[in-house]
Amino acid sequence: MSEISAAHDVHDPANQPGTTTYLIIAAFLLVLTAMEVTVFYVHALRPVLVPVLIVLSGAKFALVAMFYMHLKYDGWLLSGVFAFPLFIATILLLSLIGLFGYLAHHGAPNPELNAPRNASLSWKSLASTPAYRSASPR
Amino acid sequence: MAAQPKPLPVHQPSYLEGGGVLGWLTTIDHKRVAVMYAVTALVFMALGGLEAMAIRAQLWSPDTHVLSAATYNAFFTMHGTTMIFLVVMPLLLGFMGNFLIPLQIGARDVAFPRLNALSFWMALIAGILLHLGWIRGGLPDAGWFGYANLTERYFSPGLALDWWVVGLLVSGTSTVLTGLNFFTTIIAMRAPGMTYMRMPMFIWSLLVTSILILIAFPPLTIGLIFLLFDRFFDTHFYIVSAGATPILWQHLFWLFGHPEVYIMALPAFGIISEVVPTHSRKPLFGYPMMAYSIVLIAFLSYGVWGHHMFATGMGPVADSAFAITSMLIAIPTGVKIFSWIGTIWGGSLRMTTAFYFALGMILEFTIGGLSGVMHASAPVDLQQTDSYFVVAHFHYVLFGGSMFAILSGFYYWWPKITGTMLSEKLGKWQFWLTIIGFNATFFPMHYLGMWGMPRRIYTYGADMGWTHLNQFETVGAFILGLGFLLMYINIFRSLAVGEKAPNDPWDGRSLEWSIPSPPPAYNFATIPQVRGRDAWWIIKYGRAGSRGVAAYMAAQASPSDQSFDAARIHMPAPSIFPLVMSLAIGLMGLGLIIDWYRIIVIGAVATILSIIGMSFEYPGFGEESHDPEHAPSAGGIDVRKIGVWSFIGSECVFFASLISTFIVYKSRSIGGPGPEILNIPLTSLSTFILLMSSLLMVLALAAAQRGDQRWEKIWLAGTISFGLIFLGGQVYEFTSFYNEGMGLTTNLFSQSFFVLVGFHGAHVAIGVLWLSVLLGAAMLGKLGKSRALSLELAGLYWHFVDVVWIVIFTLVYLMQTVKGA
Amino acid sequence: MEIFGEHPSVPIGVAALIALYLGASRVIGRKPTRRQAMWFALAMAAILYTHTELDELSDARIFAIHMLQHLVQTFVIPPLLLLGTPGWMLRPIVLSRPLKPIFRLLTQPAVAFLLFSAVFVTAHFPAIFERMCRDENFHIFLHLLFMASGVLLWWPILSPVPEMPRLSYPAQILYLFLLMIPMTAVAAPITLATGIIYPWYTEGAHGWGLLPMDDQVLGGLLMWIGQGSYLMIVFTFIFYQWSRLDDRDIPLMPASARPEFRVLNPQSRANG
Amino acid sequence: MIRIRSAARFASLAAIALAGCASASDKPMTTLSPKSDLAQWIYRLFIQVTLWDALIFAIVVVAFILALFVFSTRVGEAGPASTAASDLTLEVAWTLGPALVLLMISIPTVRTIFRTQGEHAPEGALEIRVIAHQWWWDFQYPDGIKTANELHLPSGRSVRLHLESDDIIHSFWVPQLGGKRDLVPGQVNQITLVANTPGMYPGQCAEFCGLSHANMRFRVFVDSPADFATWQTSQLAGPVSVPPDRQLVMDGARIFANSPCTTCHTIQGVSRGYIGPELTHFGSRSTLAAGVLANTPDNVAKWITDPNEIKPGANMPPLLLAGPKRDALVAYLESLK
Repeated sequence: MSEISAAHDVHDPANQPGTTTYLIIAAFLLVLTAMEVTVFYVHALRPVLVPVLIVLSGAKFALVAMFYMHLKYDGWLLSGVFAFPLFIATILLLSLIGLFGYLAHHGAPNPELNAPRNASLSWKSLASTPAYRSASPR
Repeated sequence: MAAQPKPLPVHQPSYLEGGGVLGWLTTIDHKRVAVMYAVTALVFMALGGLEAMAIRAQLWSPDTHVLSAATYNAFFTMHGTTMIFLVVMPLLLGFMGNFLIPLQIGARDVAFPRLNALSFWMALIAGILLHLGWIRGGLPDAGWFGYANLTERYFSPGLALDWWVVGLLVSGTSTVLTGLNFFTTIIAMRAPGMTYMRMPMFIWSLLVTSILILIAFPPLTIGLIFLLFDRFFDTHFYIVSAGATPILWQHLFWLFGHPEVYIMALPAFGIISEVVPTHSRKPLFGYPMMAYSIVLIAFLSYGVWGHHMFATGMGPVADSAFAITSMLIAIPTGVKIFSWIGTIWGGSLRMTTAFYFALGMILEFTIGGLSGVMHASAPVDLQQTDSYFVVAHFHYVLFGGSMFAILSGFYYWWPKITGTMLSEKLGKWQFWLTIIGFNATFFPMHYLGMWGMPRRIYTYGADMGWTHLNQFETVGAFILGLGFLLMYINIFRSLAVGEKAPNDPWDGRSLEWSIPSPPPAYNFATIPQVRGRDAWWIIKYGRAGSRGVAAYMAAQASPSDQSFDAARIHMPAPSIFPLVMSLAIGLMGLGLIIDWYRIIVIGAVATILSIIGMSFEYPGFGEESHDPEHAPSAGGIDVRKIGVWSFIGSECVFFASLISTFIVYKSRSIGGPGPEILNIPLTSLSTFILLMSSLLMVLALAAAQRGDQRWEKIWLAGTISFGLIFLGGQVYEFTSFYNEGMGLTTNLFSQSFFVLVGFHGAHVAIGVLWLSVLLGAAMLGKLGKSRALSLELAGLYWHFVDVVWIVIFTLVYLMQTVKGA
Repeated sequence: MEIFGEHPSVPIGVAALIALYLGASRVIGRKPTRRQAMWFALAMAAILYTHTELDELSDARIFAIHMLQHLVQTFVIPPLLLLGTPGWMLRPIVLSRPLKPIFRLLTQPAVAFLLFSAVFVTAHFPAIFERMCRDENFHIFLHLLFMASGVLLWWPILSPVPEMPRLSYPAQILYLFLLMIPMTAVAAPITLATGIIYPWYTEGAHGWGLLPMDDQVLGGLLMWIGQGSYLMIVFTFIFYQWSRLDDRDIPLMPASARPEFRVLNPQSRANG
Repeated sequence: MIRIRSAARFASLAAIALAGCASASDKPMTTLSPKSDLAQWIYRLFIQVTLWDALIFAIVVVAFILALFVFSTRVGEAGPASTAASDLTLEVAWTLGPALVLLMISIPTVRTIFRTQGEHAPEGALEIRVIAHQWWWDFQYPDGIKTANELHLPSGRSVRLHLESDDIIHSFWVPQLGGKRDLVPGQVNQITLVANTPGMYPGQCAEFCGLSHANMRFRVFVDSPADFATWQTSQLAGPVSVPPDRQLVMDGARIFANSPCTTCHTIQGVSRGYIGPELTHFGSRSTLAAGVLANTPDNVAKWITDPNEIKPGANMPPLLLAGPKRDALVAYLESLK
């Protein structure tokens, strides 16, 4: 590419971390994993299980992505290529959990109105009805 | 103003010449691939159009019997599926995108030409699979969005939906590959000087569209995979009695479906943004805002999928949120329409057919956009959704918007593509027939919708007062059909007796008009230098510092010229493997559907063999060069790295869909074993193993970059064996679950667990295979320092799989006690 | 005066800031430009307003207003401060020997981003938020923390000191874009929660006659859609700047490099 | 030429619009003639949005026509009058303008959303279960009344419909009484409304639900409170006993009792099938086969002879009965008032 776009980001392989960095990161990863498992087994920590696990695994995630996947050294373009989908993925996860959470609370059958449902089994028993099968377009 | 310069004589072979049939079957030239996309799409368009006309004939009056109920249902399903997946997208992306991206950004080809050919052949195979129902099992008949649980085997027995599921999976994969290819190409292969803010608007739209594709298709893939599992392997992802809910499909589908609308609309906006300035002899008005609005539309399109589901009872909060985000999209869309009008304003207009269609698009799309605002208002939408009002709305968007833009672009670029001119007279006839037929067909549908006519009904009551407008529409549809007939006639006329097209018939503004029509196989003799927006216009008419058309033409001159040395241009060699591989994939799908397992095996073997074959076709192992002088890269980053990263980005959404499903379904699971069955000590060990394999991977890479081949091999072997240990652990885990009574189909927990963790395991397995090939290459001494990049790419994938496991280990294993939704 | 009613610390703090600003200008002997002065005045006004009028409403248990307050503290005041403070005023401090490495580290985009996210996410955890509602001093401390981490957050976008530079325009967009992740992570659970998260809002009279549950949803939506729309407007500005920078006519190659690149018609008007 | 065309389009548009408003009576499923509070709210919102839309469309069309025919030349006549590539004021204006319009739309939208989706049933509401099947409707009242494909509502009283599905997703839509709501298996959705004008309002399933989606219709009768009470009493009364003097009906009753019909259909005191619609008061209904046919003896005969002819894919098998026996069965069914 020309000087113009090359000036944006200079990718220099020599800029990449060395073996020492990799080993340090690995040590961090192991410690973090050990902490995660510990948190899981320590009963007293149950109430804060979710935030602690999210922080710990988020840290692991970031370490691997930044150092092992070289995002820290490769400039913003690749970070963007990774981060945008990651953002959408997070939104998707949160929204789906939220939306189905609402369903679980509000969409469930109302027990007060739960008169014996006369046809609750019908479609199962119908499975063997020849009329049904032939009714479906081939 | 300078007079339009005379095109210099050029005697270069056109890309259309030479090679024979085999040349076309094995081509990886983006222009030939584009032409093949166009031919396929035009055939499918005729088919989809005839289906639409049959539908309109059936709706002529309340008791018409042109089609049976079953055929009617199949026809509207196939009409939708065909027009979206086999016509509009292939025409916008496969045809126009493929043809024009390299030409407009000044490149010789797309970033991954073989992948491009593979995309096309897979798209073709998908189209064929979708239509095999004609021969056996019946056409798909559950609507183009195939709402669960109607699509379950119980409610839709037979093969019809099997064709649909497999066809869409293949088609989706092909589209994702296209998106990845376009994204990388636009990011990395622009001519020197073409900064982002100098790209033609069509390129902007395709850049954003390819991002949309990469992120939007995974949820559809996941939804289809669940459906496939339900239909073939007796799981219950959408079966209510197991605690599942069919609403999951709707979320996954519309998470794809709404961005999909913009995948079909944004390139259309791009085309109009090319046609209008050229025909007004003015720069595009408000370029930055036009580019920005594309970005904004794409971004917002991920937050609006719920407006397709207002009737499903998501609750007032979600309804309001989706309503507001949906309305927000109208703002950038409005900016586009006003900017086009601003471009025309004060212009010097050339009234060609292409411009006619562009003008038609602006008006018709405005109508579609405004009725879209009505749907964004959730309560209003409740009266309009699933009625003919919606049919009117999306035809104004997809026909009045996308199709008109396609026709406009078609008339605009045809001379460049074929080197012959289309008849303007026939073109104008086509325009008037189309616009009259279109409005006659679809405008009354607004009224039918308001009068309560639901969609997708093959017959209606005589006492509803719908008859007259339906008859009016049917007449309109046949006028529309006539318009398209004229287009086919025009095409054949042009190819047979059309006059020869000059290089720059419309006094164009972007680089494709600077080269011969049709272009030579290598596009540009020398890669052009770009000095500003509207690169070719500046070359022709100047901007301070421009070098002028004569010098430019000299640089692009014919082979006799001194500066041109054809031997210096290396185009990648043709390959038969994309075709073979697509056939093999099609064979696997076919075998699955017609229950003939031998074919699956043959297909699988052929697929693997063609992957291996393809990788050995590269000039050097893992390398693909276009032009030694112009190594494609962006800011020093190799195209392949960008390709792998964009694939990883797409995979993020893939796994997020799986994980969301797992979390949602974990708490809805009925009976059977639950999360407490998970074995934390074992998986902690697995996590340890996988993390360490990542360490070994980076060590191998570091060794390769140092040129230390010995340690490179050792670390690589270590990585592979750790990967194998991890897989072994997973096999052990799965087996012990099975022995404890938790099979794939036991309950919602088990099936979403097995599918999620199983897909991760499959990724690990693919990684192990990939690394093994690299290890083999290293053993042969072919993976030296200069090819460390091959190792880096595999490493990126490997680390990504590791990162996914970090998330799975936390969310699935360690948060087992936490209740999800 | 009502302004001095509950929190005398706020007007005192604002007055001190203004004195500092004027004093620094006098000591250094340069005057901020009129535009900078205006931004700074706006920042001071915003601080005053959020901590008097809005504070009262938020003390009246209106959750939505409380969230609005947080948004102003993190998204409005810090950018105004950065715009209003000239580089020469900050340089003696941030480039002074002992402080320079610290500031350099803190204004690294990744560090600033993570620090801010950590502060913002942590502050909205029920336990901490509850304490904030009940303990006035802690409340003030957190608000100061919001503004301080907010300044760090916006530094890579609006840095007045070239030695600790701004990000490139596309990177700025990406940076702010990523900001939506922690913001959503806070706003989404609040909006979508099926019960009251912060008990303080159910104890005692609730302002404006809102139901606590509706208030919570409103606050969550305000945060979710509000910050989203705000950031989108910011994106617009950045994008516009980028587009102007990116299409400047820059000479590509020296004319001597390749003879055919000779400038043929230097008089011709820019037309693109 | 385009100018003429747009003028023509507006004329035809206006004509169609007039036609649409003029004839609510011969368009029984129109959404433009709301007959409940719910439909009224939606209608008002719709009109609001439509007017804003019309305003914007008018602006676009005027600008378009001006740009095309007044403020531009044709190529060859002269060069472009301007080569302006941007105008910040204009661009801000056409961003903020629509934004304001959308704000105007979004406020009533959100208000209507919350107003129409109350979490609890209003005081004294009549709560009715609506269960959708492929392809018919089952309505169950709290006092034990069960009907199929014909829903009776009292006017002026709050009604809350609890929507369920027995097989796949359907959608409940009575255009004059309000918007759609899906019936999703495994989930219960609600519609709350007060119907205010007695009359008959046709409805139809609006979500594609398989082969006979088009034939899944129903009718809602909004009765005055007195009429509703009468209807309630007659439905609660149990089946009309067969008059001994009508031999044909007696024969029909015997044929029914011995036929396979009983495995699927309930007639109180006779059979207890549960797969098909309840037939206890079949004769009192105005339609059969989910609103597809008028309830006349001829149509009933046609229906039981070959249901699949009328409703493709229907679960009901054809009944192979000779003429006189069939007539007797029809007479019996029609007698079940």
